[in-house]
Amino acid sequence: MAAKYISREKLPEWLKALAAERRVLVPVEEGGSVVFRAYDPARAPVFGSDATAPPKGAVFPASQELFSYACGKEGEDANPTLKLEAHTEATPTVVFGSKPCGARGFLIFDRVYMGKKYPDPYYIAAREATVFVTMACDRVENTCFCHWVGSGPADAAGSDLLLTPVDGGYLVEAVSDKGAPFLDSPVLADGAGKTAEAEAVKAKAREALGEAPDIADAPKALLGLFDDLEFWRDQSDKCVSCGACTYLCPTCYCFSITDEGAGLAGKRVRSWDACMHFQFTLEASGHNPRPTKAHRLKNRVGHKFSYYPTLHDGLIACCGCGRCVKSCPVSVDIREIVQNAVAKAKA
Amino acid sequence: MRIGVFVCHCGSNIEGTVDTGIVAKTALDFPEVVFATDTMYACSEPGQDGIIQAIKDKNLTGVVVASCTPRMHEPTFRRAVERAGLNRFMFEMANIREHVSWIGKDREANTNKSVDLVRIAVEKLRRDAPLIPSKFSVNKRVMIIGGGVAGIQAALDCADGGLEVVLVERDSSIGGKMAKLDKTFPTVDCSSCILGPKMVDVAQHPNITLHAYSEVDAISGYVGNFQVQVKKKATYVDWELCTGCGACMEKCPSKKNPDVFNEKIGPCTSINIPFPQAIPKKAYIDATTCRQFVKGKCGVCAKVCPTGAIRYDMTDEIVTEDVGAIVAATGYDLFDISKIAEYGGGRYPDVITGLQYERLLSASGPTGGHIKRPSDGKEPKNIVFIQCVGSRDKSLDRPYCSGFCCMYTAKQTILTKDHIPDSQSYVFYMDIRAPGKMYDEFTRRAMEEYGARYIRGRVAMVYPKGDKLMVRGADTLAGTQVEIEADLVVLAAGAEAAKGAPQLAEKLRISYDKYGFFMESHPKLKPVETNTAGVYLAGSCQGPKDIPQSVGQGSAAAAKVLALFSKDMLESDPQISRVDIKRCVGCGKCIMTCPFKAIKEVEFRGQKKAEVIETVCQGCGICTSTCPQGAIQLSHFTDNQILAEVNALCQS
Amino acid sequence: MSRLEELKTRIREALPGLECVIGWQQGYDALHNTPLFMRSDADVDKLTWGVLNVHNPAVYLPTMAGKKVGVVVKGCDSRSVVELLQEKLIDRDNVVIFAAGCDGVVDLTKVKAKLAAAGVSAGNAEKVATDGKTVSVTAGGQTVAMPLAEVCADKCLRCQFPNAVLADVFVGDPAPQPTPNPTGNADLDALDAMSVDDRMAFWRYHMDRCIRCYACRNACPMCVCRDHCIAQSREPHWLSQEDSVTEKLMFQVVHAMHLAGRCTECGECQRACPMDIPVLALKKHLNRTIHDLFNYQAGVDVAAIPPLLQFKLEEDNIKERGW
Amino acid sequence: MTDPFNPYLPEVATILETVQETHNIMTFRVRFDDAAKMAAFTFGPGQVGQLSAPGIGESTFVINSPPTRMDYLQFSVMRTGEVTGKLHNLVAGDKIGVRAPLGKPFPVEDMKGKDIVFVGGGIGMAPLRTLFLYMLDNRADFGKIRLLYGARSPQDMAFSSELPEWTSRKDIETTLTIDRDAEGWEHKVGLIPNVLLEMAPSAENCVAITCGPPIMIKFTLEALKKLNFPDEQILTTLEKRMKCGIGICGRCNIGTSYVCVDGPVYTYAQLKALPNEL
Amino acid sequence: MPVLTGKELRIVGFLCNWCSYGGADTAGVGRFNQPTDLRIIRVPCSGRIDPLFIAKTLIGGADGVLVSGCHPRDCHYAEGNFYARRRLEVLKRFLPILGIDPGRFDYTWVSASEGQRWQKVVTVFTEQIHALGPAPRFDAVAPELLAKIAGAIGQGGNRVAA
Repeated sequence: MAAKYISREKLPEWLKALAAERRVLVPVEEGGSVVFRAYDPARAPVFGSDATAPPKGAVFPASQELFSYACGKEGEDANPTLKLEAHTEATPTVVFGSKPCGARGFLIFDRVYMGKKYPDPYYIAAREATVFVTMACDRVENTCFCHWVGSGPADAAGSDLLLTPVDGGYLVEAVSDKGAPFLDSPVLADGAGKTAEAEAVKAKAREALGEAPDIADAPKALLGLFDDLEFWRDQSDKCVSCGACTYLCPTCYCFSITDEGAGLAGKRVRSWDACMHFQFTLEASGHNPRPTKAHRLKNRVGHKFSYYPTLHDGLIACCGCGRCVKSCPVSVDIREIVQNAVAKAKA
Repeated sequence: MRIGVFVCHCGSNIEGTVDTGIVAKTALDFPEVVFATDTMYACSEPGQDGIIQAIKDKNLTGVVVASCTPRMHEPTFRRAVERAGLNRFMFEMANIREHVSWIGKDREANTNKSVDLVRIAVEKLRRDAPLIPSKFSVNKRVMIIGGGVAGIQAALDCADGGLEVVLVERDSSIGGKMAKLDKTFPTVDCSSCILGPKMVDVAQHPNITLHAYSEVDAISGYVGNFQVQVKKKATYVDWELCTGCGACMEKCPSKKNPDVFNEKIGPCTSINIPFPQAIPKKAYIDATTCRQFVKGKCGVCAKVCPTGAIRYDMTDEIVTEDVGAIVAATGYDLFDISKIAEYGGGRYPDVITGLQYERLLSASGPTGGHIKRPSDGKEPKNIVFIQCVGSRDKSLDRPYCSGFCCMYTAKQTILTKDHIPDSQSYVFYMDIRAPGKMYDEFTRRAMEEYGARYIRGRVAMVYPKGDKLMVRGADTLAGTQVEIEADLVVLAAGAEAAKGAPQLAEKLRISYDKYGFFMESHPKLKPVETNTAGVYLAGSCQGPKDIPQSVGQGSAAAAKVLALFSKDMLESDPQISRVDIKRCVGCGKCIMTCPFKAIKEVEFRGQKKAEVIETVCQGCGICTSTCPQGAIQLSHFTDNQILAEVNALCQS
Repeated sequence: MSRLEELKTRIREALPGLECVIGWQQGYDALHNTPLFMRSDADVDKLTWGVLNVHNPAVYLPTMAGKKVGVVVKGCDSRSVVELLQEKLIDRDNVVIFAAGCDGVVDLTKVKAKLAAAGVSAGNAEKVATDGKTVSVTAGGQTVAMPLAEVCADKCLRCQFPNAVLADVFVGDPAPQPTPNPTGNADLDALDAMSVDDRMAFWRYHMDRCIRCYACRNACPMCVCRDHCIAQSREPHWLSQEDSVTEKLMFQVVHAMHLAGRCTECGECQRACPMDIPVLALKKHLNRTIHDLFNYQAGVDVAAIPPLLQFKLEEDNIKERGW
Repeated sequence: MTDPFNPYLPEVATILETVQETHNIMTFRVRFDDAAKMAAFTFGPGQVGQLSAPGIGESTFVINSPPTRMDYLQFSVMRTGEVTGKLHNLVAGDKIGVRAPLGKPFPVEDMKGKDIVFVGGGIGMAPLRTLFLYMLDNRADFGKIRLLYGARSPQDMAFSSELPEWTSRKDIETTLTIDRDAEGWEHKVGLIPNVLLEMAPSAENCVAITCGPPIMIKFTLEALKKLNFPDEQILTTLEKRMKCGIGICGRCNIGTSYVCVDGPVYTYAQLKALPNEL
Repeated sequence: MPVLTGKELRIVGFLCNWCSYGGADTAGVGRFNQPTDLRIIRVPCSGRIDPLFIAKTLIGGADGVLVSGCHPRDCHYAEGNFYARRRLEVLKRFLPILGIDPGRFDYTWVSASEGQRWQKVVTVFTEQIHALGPAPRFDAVAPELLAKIAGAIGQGGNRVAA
């Protein structure tokens, strides 16, 4: 399908048109951070830099109701009753202006949440109801490493439309069947003339990333270091066991389930959980299979660069966005850990 | 859990302004409530039987009663649910009488509020766990602190009841204030004649250990198992050897020391036995006046002592007594009369306290029972008694009535007339408080038979004129000013809390009022108990009392101790704090803030943890609100329970 | 010898008797330093001292209880160590404090704003140079110079302790006492100036984007019970896992109240927040209250007892209302 | 509800009966309220279920009744934390949520024709019970069946009402043991691994299945090795903190193996191949 | 239906068992009329009252919270109210910075004998809460107010409007 073009000036018009039919989430600045919020013409979206928090919540909310429960009583003896009600329907949504890494994260989700045995109805509904209009990167930052994990500044994987910044506006390409109909919008102009410029922008950004190190051995290397607690101690020394890396990670999909409610009614809630927290694997008996931050960091890095790829055709459970590095209060650098592991295994 | 809710009418006390039927019906919608009913009198026998029956019929595992205050009937209902086979802590109350029906007449609002109170009771009950008291043994020894008449009575009653008694007395002899009195009202019988035999009984009783000239230094432990450190002050006389012969007193060259026993109106020697009937009759040396100590040489007493009992090198000694209960009977002290400058107490030697006057009247006193005024030893003829000196006076922060002054003043006027038939007593008074058996008759006798002139009014000032004291005051009945030329002025100094009482209260962990008198557990129903289990009160330490009242309290306290010790094992209240050892990080903040030292640090698998000493914990919950991670939880008032109550009120 | 070189020397000398010494090294780019755990001489070579040592290394001490460790501190960090000692959360015999005079550290949020204003992305930082007065950041080939006073952390503007309040090894000359700059309190002043309703809107606005990562808590050196925090427990169950502003704000209240009288205002909670939520203002406000009520400041006296763990029979500054 | 299957949504079930097994173990017999679902329900011995009390949350327990007896599903709950504490408060007639079956069952087909040794300790008897009863109900399919069940004391022995039958049946060999002798105890006294060594079952064509507290498992494995059981012929079940039970939420994995879907049944050989994170 | 709409506001009381709960009982025994808004949660001691309960109650939607304990020096547990006094005073001063009117929380001391004082405390506090009206809620801040704050904070990473 032919590429389209939209000028910067026209963009609000397109967004308004999209927002008339669906929830449109765009990156906006809030108190110094950039977060995805429902499009409001009064608030200018921020497309220039990657959002502080990725659009993960659009499909996988920080907390969501799995079902509501209502206890009741019936009959003379007040026999208890229990009613459960689940709603898996999702709001049609457009995530507009995420970087490719933010959209790519869902590829990692898909393998788990759309598995054959236990497909997750909440995720699937939301995933299907969401369209990703992604903004290719025209510049990269020190923390970017998407090229390590098989992605890149113009990676279309996980996206439906891809926008590439060109002079005066954006080239708009459909990169999925779901995205194609959106090109029909009357707001969009023909983009044939901008394709070459867009390709150049993409290439330049890719070039700025430089060469990626070879981490093909990472799965084996990390597994091999499983019992090397000194190695993991050294890697995790400075970690403070918070959840910033996981909650801001577009690929981290772990969650907790809790019942929240008072009295007779309430709901079962699924909420983001972080494998870096001590509480994540803490058992009722007090036993914790991952008692120290070394154990937990090992699992996090291992999961992303070893266990997950082993289970899922080599796909690395990381999109290289660098948020974990950038947002970490103590600058734990996952790239360094993976490289250290590979090097240590070689040695 | 299967919860039953019982909403009490309390006759019309609740039902009058609360629709208990609606409350019960609404309660049926609350979580885990499977049965709810209204009931006429929940606390009555049929009411309790109804609860028990419902527990059995409906298989209830928890009960909420909405009725009066839990401070009234919580124990009643707990016993009832226990009779039905439930743990007695699987019970909660909603106070819909004192807190609802009695404080407003809006039936709709009251009903609605009652529903809310039941709701939070249900939410709390849902998070209750059965609690089982633990048992601990009782050390059946009792310590009585204070050897006045109240303490003596308590000690003798306990000892006669078969208990081992440890009696601790601050002075070198027991007897207290009563030992200083000449006669007692209203019978005018000799004080030492009736007290003396009791003191001798104390000395001879095989069950009583007496620590005289001793003070309580520190107290730890809890009911049934207190450890009390008693400081035996150095007497410099080996009491094992001292026979009380008094040879040392005769020869002691330091003879001009103020005699404390005689209220400082006479001299005494540095080595001293305070009075002939003293128990124990042993000498002690006042090191602040003794020449051996002050000047470093003398040694006369050591030379004359026939048994060689003098020990100048003696030091204070701490002995630890393990006891199961403590009776505080520390008595009172007198108001400092020099604080009222107008009366001249402390300035004019012939202005004295009632107790000093007792010593002048006493045959064993400094004047051998002859009334001689301190200034010149003359026999006074005109004697003015002033009442309420340091009593019933807000300006002095002594608003209370000391109770016994009216009576002893009446007694003193009678005795004065007996001693000096041509004397005249004048009594300035505010009101006459004589509400005891034969008391009012007694004061009447003082006036009518002994001619004491009672003048209702306050004295404005006392000033010297020649060798007389002029007493100027008002006669409010006559509406005139009066001025009386007195030879002696006797001030009815009021009673104050004994010196050091607040400090002792803190050691005992009992409360005291703003004047320093110890607080009883309930002013009417628990007059000799305190809020600290195993600690009892007797006599004037709780508030001014006369002799019969003090003796009565001594016996009452003894009865309480005997009742406590009638069991071999005590049950501790299981509503105490418990540590979740998995969550405790050993920071010790709970240990710092516990007022009872009931939490200790222990080592668990190499880590510091807190541990609650079950029997010491009083269940205040300060630790629970101090612990940042909620690792120490007060049973029955856990965070989750209070949060559930909060949520029930906020979210519903 | 420079402060840094002398520090390195002294640390090398002490290292054999220590499990490790905690300091800083350069992180993933020129603008970001990162905590350093020195276990060998080669590690010591990496040590840095300067405006980019923003982290408070005291946070690691309680987790290393039982081991003898060294820690390099700025003045503000030392207060956390003192507070930890004060609360007996660490053992004096098990910690060796290395310190030097501090000239202030940057607030990276301010640096990023300066760079952004100059049209440069902090994400491309290449080089950082400083002369004690000015910080020059080179990013994307462009160099932006900024006065340290304009980009330093708020706490530095009000710094009372540029030199450690407690140190075993203090190298170099003490740093001069800076003049307090009132702009260091701009956050609190702004809140003070708002109406109560505006403040509610303020917290609603900011807490909305909280992701509940607990970086504020875990970066806090005084939050020693983070693994057992009531925010994540069910017994007791203070907070639900629902993503609501009230739950998220309630956690900030929990954090602040648990720090009342203990917080040394190191600012790590706010610095650690990946969502730039101004959570320090709450603690600053409490510290002001604690100071007004009890004339107390945390982390300056090892022998002091935190004010909420003690009391006076007659409080000097609490005036209760009459009814 | 539009979805045909929602793996998070429990079936509403009613508690038919509770049995207080020991001071801290309670057994629940439950049946789905939806009779059709109950009739259609199938599972293999060793599979687990998530029980939930509304408002409190879920916890994982093995279905310890056998698939051959479908009047009810039985779960035994040891009181350890908040959820289990709350479950212990439930009474007959109360509603609970059940998500089952989850996880993989014992490889029953592979065991047919072989001798079987069960070694259970304490609450660890629950996972064995389902397979044990299944085998009794299909007695002809298996060789010699031996059960060694131990607990700290007679009071700590769950399923006590069934023990007389188990010990008296002639077609099986049941040995009961307690750690320290107690009054009235007529069976063995001694630690499970020691009693197992005494029993000395032959490893030849024999599968050993063990479950119990970690320390017991450790020494039982050692004993089985002494008795020359190959790793492949030793089975055990693992317990991990689980939330979703369907391999997503991320906390029960040991490296690449998710206990909730790949377990809880593992052979000793499989366990040895996993990273060391129990 | 915890409160009567339009008539009552949500006021939660935390009272120590020994003094103030008894004082409230005494007020009841004396038939001292009081407004009906207050719901009392009984705790053993004012020292048991974690200030966070109060914060939780107010953030959770209560319109007012009243705490009462034994008079200083009268604590049944000797020291509980001394700790409480410090913690509650700190909280009282903390609430306004959160956006909660400090008038929505008060603490006082009422002894078991002070029925009349209790009546007065309840009456005055209830009037005070009614004067303040229903409490605004964090999860229902008016969009205009939010927009105003957002505008004041502005863009460019200023964390606080300055």
